[in-house]
Amino acid sequence: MFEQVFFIFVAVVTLGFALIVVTNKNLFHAALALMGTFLGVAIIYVTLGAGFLAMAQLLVYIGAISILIIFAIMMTRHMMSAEEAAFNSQAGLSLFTAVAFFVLVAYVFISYWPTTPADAMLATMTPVDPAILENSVVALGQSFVSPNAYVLPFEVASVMLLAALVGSIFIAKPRLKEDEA
Amino acid sequence: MDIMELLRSLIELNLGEYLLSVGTATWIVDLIGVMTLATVCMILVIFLIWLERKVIARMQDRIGPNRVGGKYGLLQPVSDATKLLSKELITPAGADRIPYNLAPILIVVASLLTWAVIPVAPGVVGVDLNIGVFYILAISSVSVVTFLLAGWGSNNKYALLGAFRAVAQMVSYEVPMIVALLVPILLARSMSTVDIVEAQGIPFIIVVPLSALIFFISALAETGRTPFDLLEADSEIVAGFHIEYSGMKFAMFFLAEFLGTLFMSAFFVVIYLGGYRFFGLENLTIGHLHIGPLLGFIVFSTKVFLVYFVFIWIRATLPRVRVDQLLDFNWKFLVPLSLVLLLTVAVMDKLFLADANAVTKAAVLMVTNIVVGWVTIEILRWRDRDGETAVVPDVVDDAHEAVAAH
Amino acid sequence: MIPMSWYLLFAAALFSIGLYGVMARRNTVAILMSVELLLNAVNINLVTFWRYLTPDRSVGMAWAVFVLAVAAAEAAVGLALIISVYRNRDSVVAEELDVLRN
Amino acid sequence: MSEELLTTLTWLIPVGPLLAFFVITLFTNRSRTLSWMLAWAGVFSSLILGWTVALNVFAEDVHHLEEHPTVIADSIAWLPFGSNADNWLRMGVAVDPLTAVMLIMVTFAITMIFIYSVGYHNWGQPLGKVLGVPNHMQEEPLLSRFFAFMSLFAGAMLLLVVADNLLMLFVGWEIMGFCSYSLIGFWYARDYDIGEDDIPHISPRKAGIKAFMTTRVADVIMLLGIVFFYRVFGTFNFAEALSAHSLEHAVAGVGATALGIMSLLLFTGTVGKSAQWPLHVWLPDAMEGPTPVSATIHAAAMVSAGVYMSIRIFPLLAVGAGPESGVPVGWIIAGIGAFTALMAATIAVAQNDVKGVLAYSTISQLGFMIAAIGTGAYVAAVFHLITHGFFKALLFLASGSVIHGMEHGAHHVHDHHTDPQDMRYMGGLRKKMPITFWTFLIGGMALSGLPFITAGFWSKDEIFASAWYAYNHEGNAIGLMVLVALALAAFLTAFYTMRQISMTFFGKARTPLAEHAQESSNFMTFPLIGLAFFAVIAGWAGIPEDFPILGPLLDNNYAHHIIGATVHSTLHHLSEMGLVGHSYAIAAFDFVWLPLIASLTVALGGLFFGWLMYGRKPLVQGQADPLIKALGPLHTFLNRKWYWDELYDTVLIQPTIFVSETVVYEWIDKGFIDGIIHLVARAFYGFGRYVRAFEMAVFGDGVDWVKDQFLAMAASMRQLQTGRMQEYVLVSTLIASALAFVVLAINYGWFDQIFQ
Amino acid sequence: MEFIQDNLLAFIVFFPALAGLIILMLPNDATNTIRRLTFLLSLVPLIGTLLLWFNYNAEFRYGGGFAFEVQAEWFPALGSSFHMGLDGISLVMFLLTTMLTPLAILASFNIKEKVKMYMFLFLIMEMAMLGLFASLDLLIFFIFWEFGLVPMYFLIRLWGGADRNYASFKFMIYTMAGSLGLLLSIQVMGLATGTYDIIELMDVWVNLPADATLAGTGISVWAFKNIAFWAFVLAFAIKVPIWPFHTWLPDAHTQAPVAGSMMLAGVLLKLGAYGFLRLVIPLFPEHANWAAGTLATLGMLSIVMGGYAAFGQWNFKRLVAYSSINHMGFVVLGLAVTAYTYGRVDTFADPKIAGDAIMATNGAVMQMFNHGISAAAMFFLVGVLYERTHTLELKKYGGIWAIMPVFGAIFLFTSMSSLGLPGLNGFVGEYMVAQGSWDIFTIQLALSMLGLLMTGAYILKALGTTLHGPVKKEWMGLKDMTLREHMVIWPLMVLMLTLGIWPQWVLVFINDTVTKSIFGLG
Repeated sequence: MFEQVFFIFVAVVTLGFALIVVTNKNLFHAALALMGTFLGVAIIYVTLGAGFLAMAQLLVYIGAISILIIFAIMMTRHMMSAEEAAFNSQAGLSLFTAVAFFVLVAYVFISYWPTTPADAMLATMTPVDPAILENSVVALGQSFVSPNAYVLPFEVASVMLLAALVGSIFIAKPRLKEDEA
Repeated sequence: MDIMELLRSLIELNLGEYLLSVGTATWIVDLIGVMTLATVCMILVIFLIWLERKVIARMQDRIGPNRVGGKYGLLQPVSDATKLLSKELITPAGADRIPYNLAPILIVVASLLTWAVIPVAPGVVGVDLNIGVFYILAISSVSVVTFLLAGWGSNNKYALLGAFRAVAQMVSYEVPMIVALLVPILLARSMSTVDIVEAQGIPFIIVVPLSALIFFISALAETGRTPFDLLEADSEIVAGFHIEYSGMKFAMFFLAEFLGTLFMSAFFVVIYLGGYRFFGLENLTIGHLHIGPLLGFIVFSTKVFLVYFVFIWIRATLPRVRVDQLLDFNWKFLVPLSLVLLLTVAVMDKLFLADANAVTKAAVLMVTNIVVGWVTIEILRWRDRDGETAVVPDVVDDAHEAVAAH
Repeated sequence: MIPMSWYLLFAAALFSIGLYGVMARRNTVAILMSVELLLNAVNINLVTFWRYLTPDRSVGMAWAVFVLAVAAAEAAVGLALIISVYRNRDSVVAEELDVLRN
Repeated sequence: MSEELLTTLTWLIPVGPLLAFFVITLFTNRSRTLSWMLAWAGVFSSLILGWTVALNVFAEDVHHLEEHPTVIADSIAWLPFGSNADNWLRMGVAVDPLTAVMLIMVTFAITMIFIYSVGYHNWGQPLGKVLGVPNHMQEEPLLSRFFAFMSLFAGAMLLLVVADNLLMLFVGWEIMGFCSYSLIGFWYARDYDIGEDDIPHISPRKAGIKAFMTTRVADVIMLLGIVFFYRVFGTFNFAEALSAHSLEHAVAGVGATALGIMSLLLFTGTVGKSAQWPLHVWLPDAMEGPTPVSATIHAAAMVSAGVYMSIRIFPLLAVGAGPESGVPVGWIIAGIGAFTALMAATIAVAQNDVKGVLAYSTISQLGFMIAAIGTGAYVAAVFHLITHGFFKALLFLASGSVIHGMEHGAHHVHDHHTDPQDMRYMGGLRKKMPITFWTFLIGGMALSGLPFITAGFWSKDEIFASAWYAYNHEGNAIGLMVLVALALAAFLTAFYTMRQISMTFFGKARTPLAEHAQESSNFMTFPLIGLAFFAVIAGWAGIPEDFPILGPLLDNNYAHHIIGATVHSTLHHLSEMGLVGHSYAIAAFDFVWLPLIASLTVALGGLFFGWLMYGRKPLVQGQADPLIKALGPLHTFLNRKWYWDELYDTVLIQPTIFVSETVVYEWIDKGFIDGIIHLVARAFYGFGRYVRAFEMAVFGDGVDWVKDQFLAMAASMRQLQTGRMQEYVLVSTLIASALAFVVLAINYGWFDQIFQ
Repeated sequence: MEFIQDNLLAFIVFFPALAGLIILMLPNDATNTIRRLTFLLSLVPLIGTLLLWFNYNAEFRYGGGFAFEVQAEWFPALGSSFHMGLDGISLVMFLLTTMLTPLAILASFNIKEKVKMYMFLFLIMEMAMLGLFASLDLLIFFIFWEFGLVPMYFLIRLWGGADRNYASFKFMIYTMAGSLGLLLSIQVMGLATGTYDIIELMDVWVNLPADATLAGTGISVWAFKNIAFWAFVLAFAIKVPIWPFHTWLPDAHTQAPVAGSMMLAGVLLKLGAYGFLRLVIPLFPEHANWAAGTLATLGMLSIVMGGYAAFGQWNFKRLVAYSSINHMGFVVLGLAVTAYTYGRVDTFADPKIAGDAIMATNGAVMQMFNHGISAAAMFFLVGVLYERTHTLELKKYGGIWAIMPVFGAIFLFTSMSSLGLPGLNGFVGEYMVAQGSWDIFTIQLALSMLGLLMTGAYILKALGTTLHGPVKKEWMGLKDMTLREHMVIWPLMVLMLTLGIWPQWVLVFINDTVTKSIFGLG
């Protein structure tokens, strides 16, 4: 009982934050709301027993990405003055699309998996002994470095991060105008 | 309710079990624990302020606070606190209220949350997460955001600049810190703080001194203390991001800073100085009385205060660095060095020391560390000597003279 | 115990919101934020499926982590792009950035 | 001493000098002093080791030794070959009596030469400035290099001596060839401006090349012999291959004639190394090297190596020359030897270069040995080899000392045009350089075979005796031929020796150089004395038992017993099988007067005539050589060395150059082969031009038309692109959702519900 | 870990290409970085090869067959798979290649223009050569074979001497012409047998009934075998090069940059001989037996003509180039013996023939290795001299020894190894070939001794004209060898000496493979 209530509470708050993100005119507040969303998602992870991911979520999203975004916002500050509209011309159609999309997906989910807590366990969840969940982090780590699991994607991801680092520095570097050069 | 039991539980630092045994709900016990931890930390800070002022005064050949509360001025911080409490809370015009008011709360919360995984004595730890270190890092990264909130919220260019500086500095110095932390984690084969402490038959500062050094430096920067206190460089950006704060809000920032420093020293102790361990003192038993935990706690606190003293010492010794020096030092020196160190230790540990006994392992690793550090210094010297471009022909010519002289 | 579909619905909702943001916001930074929402939604799905369907294989977790990495890279590059666009064209409005038209 | 220890010592014999070579080259080449000290250390070590091993071999009682010769042998698998490691090629060392004798001589002579070299190169004088030319009276700047090469030389020689197999012997053989090349050309920058009446010289570097190439001619042929050897015997080891059994087996296998051919192939190596006609031409020019080098090459080491090899494979030669064989090996060997001995002696008579005379006398003496081998008197050959090694080394060193003195004189009077080696400019050095004189005298007497005291007499007498025996008992005509030729040669030898001594030492000084010559340093004189000692007593080891008076005195012909021990039994078996002529198998024979008388007469007669012509009234300044009018045009012929060099130059060298530069390169490669290729290339070019024209014509415009069509299509497509990213997202999402809806509808059968 | 171990061979083969890509990413003007990095990267295959060398364990050494096999799906439709593996011979060749490449790169530090391109080409070339030595599949073999030409062509074309265009073009066309026939016959063989795997071909192709007609084509197997044999022989003979097809070599060498010559003489020539040993003889045994005499005669001609031509040269590099022809002649002679005896050692009356065959084949491979070392060293030293004097005219030199003593000594040593002085590496191979071919090709051997004589002649000519003689004014004050040059030459010299004194450490590998795999003896 407590679990469900807690979940619903967190979910609602998170979605609320998300709505603020997409609707709020003040981008900075939107960014704050975004952080809230991230936090909520992290909590969701915790409820899912993925503590490691939750922490990673905090570290990466709140610690890095949000800050980046806030930086960007501050650097493009005057774009959020009052007369700027929040939405573009196709907002309405977009809303319809988004809702339609949600309805479709929701329909599929609901029709595939039971929604009532009672028989949820029996229907969907594959039984698992707590030990596996205990050292899921260890398993994850090993799967990252074992040749017959994800060592290649892992390396590729790191290379991609490096590329992103270099690339973003290169892109964001101020060019000299001709007259300055 | 047996009074002896209570005393014993107090001495053995397992009040929780006692309360449970006398039948109190779990969540109340937890609540009590949390309250105790938080309160102790906050109270401690008040004393820390006094300590710091005193020590620095001595180092600068002054007397320091000596009026309020006896000849040692013990109550000086208390009076300061009361002063701060009694001040008006100003909110500047045009401030963005939400972040402005959110920041001080968040920062204190963040710096208190980190204490949850610090084992202060055997068996006495808030919660023993299997990803403790990771948890700490995550939380401290949250605290970074609060600076931005404060800087942005208080609608002041100095504040904003200070926030930028702070964020830049912290985000940069997180990298070498994390990489340096990976070394003890790798050696302890676990991210749980308790396991790390248990793994330190030989304190890691002896096994991997270089990693400890890197961690310590980045810790200085993380907590924004001298020589890295650019985020509140009064002479450049008057007091940095919390310029617009007054009264208790300011006090909270202040508190957070000292909490952070204290926490960093505690963290350092846990990771590198073997936490509460001191030659088996931590599980000493006299008769039926298991006083190990108490001694462990004392050991732990002593170590923490030693480290904290070093913090103060450095603050009293070193001047402040320039911002470009700060970032250069991080990205061009600390990060590569820490990466190389991690690689070296990993390779040594995996390939050569797979089945060596602890002492050999420690010795080899220590030597490796020293060698790596020395090589780095040499390389720096070399680059320093003949600039960015050390060209082969010169070298070859020098040697050629030696070879071809006939 | 929480049914799996709740998580999925939550993820779907988050995704749709993000989708809406991507399609409707004018400010590119906002669009970027919405994209982050999308990625989060995806991650939730991954973790959910991992937890409920294949808890003994770390496949979901692993891919969630990869998504994290991708998100970081995407944020860095995207924001760098925004900054440089802002420098050159003095605007971060998505509609005005149509150099590729025709 | 224990077997293992001796084996180890044997391995170590060549190591010392080789080690010295590497150390000098790599490390100490900056410090000349250190270098020669290292070199000394090397040779001294091998001297001690060598004598230890040798004396241990002799330790037995000689008669017992003759039955069972002591043999120290050890070997290791060297060259992988085939699946089982047993029949890999093996490298090893072996010391039998013959080797032991060689060791005694070689190590001693080389050591003496090393000692001598330090003085010869004026160690301790001010350092010379110019590299690659002799600096008179100044320390040789390249002393380190000199000693490095000398050490390598010594090491190679010792390797050759202790080798237990043909291949290893060949290794040492070739390395020595290389060293002689480098050492003869040691003064690589030296050039001469030859006056008309001077002795004609070629420059040292040319001489070195000449030496190397001439010997290489022989070596490549010898290589064939080696290959053949292994193919036939299946091993390189002398002891195994040349045992009576295996030889019999080989004869059964490939036939004696093949063995004869093989022995001739191998013998060619000897011809080259020991400078026998027709490959003798390199040796006189080798005089261009520093005198210690001449001594090493011509006395102690290299030329002896040739003879040594022939004696090593003597059983093979014997079989090749035996009755079974279809090849007159005996005649060829003996003929070459005898002819060379005679020819060289005649040439030596007319030489003016003090070292030139010795060079030709060397050739002739080697001819003696070869001839002895040809007659089957291998004991005599070895005996002469040893004694000759001692006294010829002595003579060379002494002549070097003379030249040194002359150079000193030249330095003193600042006359650098007169050739200090020309005997015509010497004279009266007896007073100036007493030690050199006496030692030279001893050497000369030994060379000319002064009866009864000098070593040369006994060894030559041995040769005569065996030659006579071969003729007398076997009716082997070779013996007679050899005897006559060698007797003549011996006479000439005595004569020109006397001539040389007189021209050099007697009478008055004929030039200021000789006037101011002076005795050389102790570094140089001590080796002279040491060698002189052996030049006398070495011969006493070979006095026949039944020689009147002296024989009983020593009562043992050690030479026969010891040297003969090596292969005697083998030959005995072979001769019993009838594979080998009887004379080859005889080690010792009775004493006969005739050869003794012969040798007495030729020796004394030669000396007497020489004294008559030169010693009685020595030449005075400006006086021409009396021989010139005595011989007339013949003298020029001899003086120009029978014009061999000119002959070879026109017949061999020039044609080779022409063939390589013009025929092979210009005509065949550039002209013929490349010509064809260029022809083909041109043809293809021509063809290509037509193809190109065709292409231009056909594919000119068609391609363009297609391209234009595509451009037009693309232009109309462009309108779809508004460039607004969000629109794309919207549209794509809408379409996606619509599709998803349709799919769902079909899945859940809504359409059926609607349209029924 | 097994992953790496199993694919170590492929890794070594393709690492140079990877390194080349890394190099390509560097900025153009960071020449020093490029040079050093290339050098360091090129050390990696060497280390890998040493790993292979020490792991080439007893099982393979004494059992014959191929070690470190790598096989992967590549072109299943054609029956061609990515199949690689090493036996003793290719292992030795591997060592040679991976060892020479770093030295050559080190030797070309003085290249000034287009450094990046140069280094890239070098690495690519290394990959091609390694791949060729390792490949056990005809298609792969051919691909690497063609691939090796391109970098060499550009090396000569872009960094070459005066008339490099002529030389490079000649080199390219000559070799291409050779490999055309090779390609055709490879294709037909594949069609006929349905596989390209060399090991299978050695069984299937050889045992194809002679009178049958070839699948797809109308011609009979026997006729086609004749054609294919000659195509193969032509291709490899040009590469070796065997006498009448050798004229590209002197031009290419004379024009190529120093390091280019090093690799060309050191490794590229070996490809041809290796091809003979790996393909021609095993795939066409009876043809080989039949044509052995011709091969031997051509080898003899290479030796003699090469020797004479070398002696006739007045251009230093040309002289050394011809010396390569002369030395490779011995390889050909040895291979001729192999060809003569292959597959029928036990049919001879004389049991010693087997010994000859092993000896000669060992000798041929050994000679390949030795010539690789000493020729590379010779070319490098010529380059050293040229870098200082900017002339190759032998007549212009003289008295260099007095000016560059260290160089003089090293040059003397190296030329002695090239001359085949016993105690140095050159002799071992030549002796073994001679030993092996004496009984079978007596006449050719006897005549080739003339070439051996000329070897001495031209080496001494080179030595005498450069080092010796009075010092010339214009060469006063030439710098002696620099540290870098020492770093290049010393490993080679050490190898020369060790191989000369103790050839076992290389020869055991060769000998086992030759004995077991090629001749199938005990």
